[in-house]
Amino acid sequence: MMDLVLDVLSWVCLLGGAIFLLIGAIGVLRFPDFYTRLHAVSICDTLGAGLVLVGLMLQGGLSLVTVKLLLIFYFMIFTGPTAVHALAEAALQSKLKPLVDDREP
Amino acid sequence: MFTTVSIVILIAIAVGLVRAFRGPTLYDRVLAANMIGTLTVLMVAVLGFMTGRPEFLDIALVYVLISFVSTIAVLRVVALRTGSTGAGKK
Amino acid sequence: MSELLGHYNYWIVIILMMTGFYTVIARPNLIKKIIGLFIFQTSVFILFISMAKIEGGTAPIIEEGISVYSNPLLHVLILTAIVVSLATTALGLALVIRIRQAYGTTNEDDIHVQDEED
Amino acid sequence: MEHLIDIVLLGLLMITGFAIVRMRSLLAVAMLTSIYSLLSASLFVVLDAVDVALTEAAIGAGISTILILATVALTSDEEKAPRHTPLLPLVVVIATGAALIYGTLDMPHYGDPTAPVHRHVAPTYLHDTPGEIGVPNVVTSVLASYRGYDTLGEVTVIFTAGIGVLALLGYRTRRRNSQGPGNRKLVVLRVIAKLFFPLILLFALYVLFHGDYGPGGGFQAGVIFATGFILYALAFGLGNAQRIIPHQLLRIMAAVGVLIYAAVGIESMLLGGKFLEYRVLADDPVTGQHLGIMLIELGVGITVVAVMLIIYYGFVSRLHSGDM
Repeated sequence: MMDLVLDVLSWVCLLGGAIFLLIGAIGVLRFPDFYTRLHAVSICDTLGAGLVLVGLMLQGGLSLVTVKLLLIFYFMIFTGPTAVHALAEAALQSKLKPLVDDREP
Repeated sequence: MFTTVSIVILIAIAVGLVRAFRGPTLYDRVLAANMIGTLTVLMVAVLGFMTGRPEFLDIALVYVLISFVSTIAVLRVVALRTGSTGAGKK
Repeated sequence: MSELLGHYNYWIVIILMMTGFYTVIARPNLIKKIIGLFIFQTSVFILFISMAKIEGGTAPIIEEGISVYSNPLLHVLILTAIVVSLATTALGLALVIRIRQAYGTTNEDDIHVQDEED
Repeated sequence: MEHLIDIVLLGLLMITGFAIVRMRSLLAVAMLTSIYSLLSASLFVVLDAVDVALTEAAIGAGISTILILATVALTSDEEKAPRHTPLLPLVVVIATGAALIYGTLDMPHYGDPTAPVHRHVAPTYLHDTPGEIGVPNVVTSVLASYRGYDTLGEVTVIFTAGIGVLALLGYRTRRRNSQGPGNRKLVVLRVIAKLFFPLILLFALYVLFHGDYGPGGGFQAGVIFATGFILYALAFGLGNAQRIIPHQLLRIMAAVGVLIYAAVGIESMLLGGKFLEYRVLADDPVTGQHLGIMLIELGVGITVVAVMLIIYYGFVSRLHSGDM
């Protein structure tokens, strides 16, 4: 019974992660300018990746595999935002202008 | 189920590649490379489970670190260039 | 169909190899040439690793209950080749930097022109 | 399913290769090269070559990209169009490619277990490793023990490359870190770098000493260790990184690594074995093998760290501001 619950939970997490990865990918393709695309990538980096990793952890059970997955998770939640932040900073620094909607409301 | 996830990851990698080809700025390409790095990590992790030998997650760990460090390095080098010549906008 | 699938890896490897080769011989920019060399090297790695794969096999780390492993010898050869490829790439790039210092350009055509003027 | 992933990844690699050739901006090409490396590294995982994947990711996607970028930053970004129409090269390339493809038709199919390459020494290695060497990772046992001579040669090649880069680029020590105006922008990066720097070094040691049991070994560990220092240099400036691990020390380390390797070989000769025959190193042959592999992996690791950092310092110390 417990196994079944864990399995179902892990499938839900994996599927959710996959959906968020897909949403992020579509955003990267479709958004109009660099700064908006950053948002899309952030979804992949944090929510998508996080959910997939949690799903895998539930599959792994209590073992070294889960510890390594936790470590990957830990690295990812720090590196993803830092990299995106550095990117935005560098782009601003190089005077890349954000796309602004200047139509009258 | 792992199959579904890995297909989704492959699609996302392909989309990231499209972004890397189209640009238009260098930062878009760096962004795409960073995203592909993340996706590769997930791909390796899922593949480990798919082939039934998930203990090779060390590779995924290395990928996380390397893709982070190389993104930062790219940005620092580009910042140095823009500081000196004003190039690198396109 | 099985012919196609059986040789697909090798064909892609050859296309990649030729892409790298073309970059090396046709592009005048020295950095681009080194990147072409890098593509060429990677295609050779993929060729070897494709040959090492055995259908239904797994990574050559011995474990109870697994009997088919992929070929470890080719993995060893490529592992060291990758490190050596970095060594050659680094040396090549260092040479490019020095050539740029001496000639003020990384374009092969311009370098030839300067050499002829001397 | 693995076939499908293999096919898709190879297709993506091919497209990336074409894009690299076509693109004119060299910075963009450098980014694509990094993506190309990552893709080929994941392909290696699909093809069961976990050790190779680890190495390719650390070297191809990490250090190679940084070196190419640094070179582009030191030279020029735009590539000029070739002066001649590339007709002759195109003909040569197509002819060579056609000949090679004709050659593949005689090759055994992908994944064929009866291919000649699997019939020679590889089965012996797989069969004998548990009894003779006692380490589960056959790649490590072949690399360090059965083919130890080769690896000694490779380490020497790395060492030579380090000397070559040193001779070509020299080095410039930075006594003081420039506290330029841009430094306040690095706060986030510095916090993260402080957090990660020890973890990366620890992980490199894990990869080094766990190489007998899982993917890993001296080459990979060396590169990861160097990556840790590169992160530190990126966040705190090259000057500060050189205070931790100065250039003189690196040059000594590069030589010491090779010497450790060769010394293990000579030690085993003195103990009555052949060159690099580890089983004489301890009373029990298997323990001796373990000890020998451990020592030479350590030597490889030390040389690789030193040479990677020599190369990195050599390239980056030429960039003007010296902030990284």
